[in-house]
Amino acid sequence: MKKTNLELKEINKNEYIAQQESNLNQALEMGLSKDEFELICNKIQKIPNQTELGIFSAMFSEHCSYKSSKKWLKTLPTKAEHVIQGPGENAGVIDIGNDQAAVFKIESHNHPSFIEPYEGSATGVGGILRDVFTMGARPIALLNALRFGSINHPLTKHLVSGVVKGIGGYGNCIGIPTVGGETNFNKSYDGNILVNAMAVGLAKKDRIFYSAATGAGNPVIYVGAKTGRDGIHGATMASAEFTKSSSEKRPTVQVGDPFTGKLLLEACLELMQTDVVLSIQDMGAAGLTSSSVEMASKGGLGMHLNLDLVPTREEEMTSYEIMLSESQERMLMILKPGSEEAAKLIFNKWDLDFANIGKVTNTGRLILDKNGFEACNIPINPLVEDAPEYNRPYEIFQDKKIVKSDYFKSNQTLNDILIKMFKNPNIASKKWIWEQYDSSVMGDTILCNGKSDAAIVKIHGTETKNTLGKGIAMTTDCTPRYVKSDPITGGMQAVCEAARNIVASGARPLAITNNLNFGNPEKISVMGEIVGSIKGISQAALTLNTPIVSGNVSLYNETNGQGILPTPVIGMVGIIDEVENSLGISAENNNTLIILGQNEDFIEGWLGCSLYQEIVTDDFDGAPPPINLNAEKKIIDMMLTLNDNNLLTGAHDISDGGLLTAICEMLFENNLGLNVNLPKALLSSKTKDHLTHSWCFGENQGRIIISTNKTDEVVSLLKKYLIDYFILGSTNTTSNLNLSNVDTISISELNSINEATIPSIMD
Amino acid sequence: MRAAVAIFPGSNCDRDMIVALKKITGKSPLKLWHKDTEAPNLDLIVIPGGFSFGDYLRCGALAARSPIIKNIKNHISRGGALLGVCNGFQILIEANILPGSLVRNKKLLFTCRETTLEVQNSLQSPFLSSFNTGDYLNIPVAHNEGNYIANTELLKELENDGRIAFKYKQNSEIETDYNPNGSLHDIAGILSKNGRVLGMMPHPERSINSLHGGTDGLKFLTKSIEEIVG
Amino acid sequence: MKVIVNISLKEGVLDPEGQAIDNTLRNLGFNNFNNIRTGKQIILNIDKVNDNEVLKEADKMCQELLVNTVIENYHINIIKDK
Amino acid sequence: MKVIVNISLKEGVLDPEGQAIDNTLRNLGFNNFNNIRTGKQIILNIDKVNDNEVLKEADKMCQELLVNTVIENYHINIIKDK
Ligand SMILES: Nc1ncnc2c1ncn2[C@@H]1O[C@H](COP(=O)(O)OP(=O)(O)O)[C@@H](O)[C@H]1O
Ligand SMILES: [Mg+2]
Repeated sequence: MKKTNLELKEINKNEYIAQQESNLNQALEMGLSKDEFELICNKIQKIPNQTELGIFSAMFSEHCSYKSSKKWLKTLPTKAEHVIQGPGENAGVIDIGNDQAAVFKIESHNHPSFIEPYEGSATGVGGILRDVFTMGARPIALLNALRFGSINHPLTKHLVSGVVKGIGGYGNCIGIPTVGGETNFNKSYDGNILVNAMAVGLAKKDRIFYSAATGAGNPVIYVGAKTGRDGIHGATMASAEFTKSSSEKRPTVQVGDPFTGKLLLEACLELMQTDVVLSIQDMGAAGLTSSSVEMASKGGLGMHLNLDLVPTREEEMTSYEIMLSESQERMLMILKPGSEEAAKLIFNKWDLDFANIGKVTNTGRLILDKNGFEACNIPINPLVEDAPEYNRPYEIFQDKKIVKSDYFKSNQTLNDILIKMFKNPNIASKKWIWEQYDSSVMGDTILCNGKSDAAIVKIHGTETKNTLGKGIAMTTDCTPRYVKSDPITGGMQAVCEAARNIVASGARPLAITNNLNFGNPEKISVMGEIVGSIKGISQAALTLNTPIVSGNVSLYNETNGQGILPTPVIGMVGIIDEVENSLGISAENNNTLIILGQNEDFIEGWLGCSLYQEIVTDDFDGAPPPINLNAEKKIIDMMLTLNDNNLLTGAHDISDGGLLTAICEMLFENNLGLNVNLPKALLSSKTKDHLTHSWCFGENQGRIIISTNKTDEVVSLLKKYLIDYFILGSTNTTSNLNLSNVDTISISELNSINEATIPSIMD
Repeated sequence: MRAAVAIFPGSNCDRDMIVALKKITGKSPLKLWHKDTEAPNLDLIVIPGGFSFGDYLRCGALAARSPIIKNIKNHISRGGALLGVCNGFQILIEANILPGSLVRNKKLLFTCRETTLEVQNSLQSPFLSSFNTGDYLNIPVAHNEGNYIANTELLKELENDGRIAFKYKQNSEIETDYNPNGSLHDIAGILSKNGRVLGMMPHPERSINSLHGGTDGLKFLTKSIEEIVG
Repeated sequence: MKVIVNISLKEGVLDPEGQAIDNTLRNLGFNNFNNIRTGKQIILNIDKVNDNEVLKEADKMCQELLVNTVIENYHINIIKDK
Repeated sequence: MKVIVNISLKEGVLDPEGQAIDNTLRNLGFNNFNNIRTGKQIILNIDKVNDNEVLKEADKMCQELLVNTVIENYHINIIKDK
């Protein structure tokens, strides 16, 4: 084989310097720094050629190397008895009993979705699904956490419409129900929307597939769609800030093909029924580069591939293009030698390409041949182990200012505020969005979109005589306002709210996947947001015994120096033993509503950093409501006890918009009314009193409203476990929310507003 | 009961339909692959929902050119019963087994939700003979192209011959979007001339569970199968 | 030879996509237009010796697959290779 | 004046629809073809005095709505009224 690049020892110093300079420029264009370039030259003992540089730049990109966050990700709690696989694989795996495992992960596709909302979000869904089925799991549910700019921003409508169509376009077609998620609007996302997609799958506990390559000499197999010039250097793009000129640099975006995705899913799962797959890895960000490098490096081995054998869609693709293409719907596998023919038959049945493109080696090197030349020959270790890890300076800014309720000189009635709440797209019903998602395909969806705080999907095949079976509960959550004002509290809050959502649906929280979306980590304050929220997430996850098993980091979400609100999205998964016990948010007639985590003495609610503040003053500031982790744990355990005793008919946690907003949401579905039993101190208050407003709209944490028709039994348990509680009253059919003499509110009117807000913007 | 479910690349409600049929008959239906040209004598073939061939070109168009279609046509000429659900309905139309066209939903949005269907039973059809005209069923839809269109003559013919099986039902006078896709005459499903082929957009197999989607789909499928077996 | 098949909805068949584009264009401030219709194009190369054969082959493709003749019209253009 | 906007995917952008049609055509026994790509057409009338203005208006429509210029190319044809 002819060498195409210069080995250090073969050339003299001048030549070396000249060559190095020209390649350094190339390296800088690819997003590497000068230091990184020099490190590479040293480690591989030669000047890298274009293909090799491309491979390094992809592997060293923020997206693949986690260079800014790695130091801190390591501090996340990742272990528990029920964890089978923590971070480091394509997805996390937890034990859910009956020899079954739940496999799940969340991933961002923020930048591509801004450039091309339909394809960007569609390929985001496709990518996260591959992460899950690559591990041998059949995906059973999808969720998505979306953040858009101000609803008045000229691009927002177009982005919402495209992203929602794209998510549905992929999920609906591949036939996996989209059962939950969240959508928020804030001007900080005007130039950087967030599209985080989460997938949950189901596998047999002893049939999990991993990515570490095994056995020198074993065949390396490429399957799926052909490689084209799609999204070359997407991983680097995902790690760069948007500027005015980036519209020109836009590489071709990837186009997803959910149909091929479906074929790939079925073909892979069919092959995995046999015992021939030794390791498997999807081609996600940085395509063939990161898949081959990660497989080899995890196995402590090397790989020798012939790029002429890679199925391509376009003519004359260079080795650089083949290695960096981000064409979708592709996988790399190591098979048992001798099994290739049988495996090929399966892929042919599904009309997919199947190519034996090389071998695993024990050289520890990545060697690539193209057109009879050696296009790349580099050691694998430096690509992974020497990838930079920065200890970036940071400062955790915590706003300590306490905004008291008398700060709000309100001249509005409770009804005025509620109307504003439900006219706000952050609170209003997202039905316009979720109706575009197929939520019932696969026939196992029990609760989804809007019906409950967490979605519940039945575990197929666990039906017995007594029950329809077990269910998996899942939710995504984050309140960026809180994280901005206090990253530590905000991080804790995201975990606690997710856990509350899970228990409010009747399930037990088990584990977390997280998507850390932030601005530019080179800014001390942004780095502080990252570190702070990781600290908060860690503390809460430890207390609740919900370890982090997978995740994703998306940095540089900035446009022209304007960063997004820090948005560490928590995806949480839980389990419910009998789906009959799952809980929705809607109350029935003659139910008693009781708040857990609040008592008669609670009068002044926390309005600092609340949605109320944002609605009344158009901004927010001050400390977010504090989190008491032990209290949260107590409420969560209490919920499980109450539900185990079959005492509940529904539940809803109190979050954005506070108590009154939550009550309305519980009454909407059945168009009910409630005479609210106000605490004595408020009985003679007025509808415009700031104290009343704080009680109604404060966002104090650790609270869940339950509905029950067994009030006495509930109360005696609450007393026994020393839980603060407050009985709100009993639902009736008047469709009026009465707060003694303070105010009367029409639930049906509010619900019409609630339903109309988003369609009136989008249609 | 000898039943089979026909599967195309991109079908995605095949498992759901198999679960439903098994729940009713106690045994798993046969699976037919789109390339199969041979099939045993069957009482019922179901073409399930999904995105056969990715919905590319026109929904159902590519599937309607699969080898199995000949087989399915033989089945109906022998008097076998045939049910096409959602994409299955689209395939039956593209294969010229049922008349008319299914085009993009009026709002141009995929729509997944509950609908109420009003049964129209005037033709002797095994799918409907256990129901009376005016009975209604709550069954969900989930589709992008369920907007049934036909020219005036065809519509008249369908109405006159009692070949409209289901119409989306308006639950209250104020309800304006009870028809999820804008289909003419609120048509949700139609029958062949002899009543033994039914194409419908709503998914009965997603309504077999009291906890989610209700059990009207189960009722419909159970009665249909009882009638088909005779 | 390069063949372009233009497929459009028959006159009288509702074109909801065209309608939606119409509305959006008007919302964007375009007003001097009317009669918007949408169509599809399928472009392919056919290896045949003469135009007539190419046309025949393309027409067969349209009849057998590409066009739903119940609601669609089509028109085939042949572009000569240079 | 009648304006026809032809919209096609940029060179190199995956065209899964074209691919699926390709397969089915082959299964139906068509073999003498290759390079299948799909595109869209939008046809409308624009009321303007001269070609140039019509072209300008149509181009603006393409840029603002009709075309996804990230992945699509377009071409505008003007057909004179008779
Ligand atoms: N915020 C995080 N918390 C925990 N684990 C993380 C986080 N971000 C990434 N990881 C883990 O790092 C690994 C690489 O993730 P990623 O680069 O997103 O994979 P992919 O190649 O599928 O894009 C995965 O195992 C993932 O779970
Ligand atoms: Mg992966």
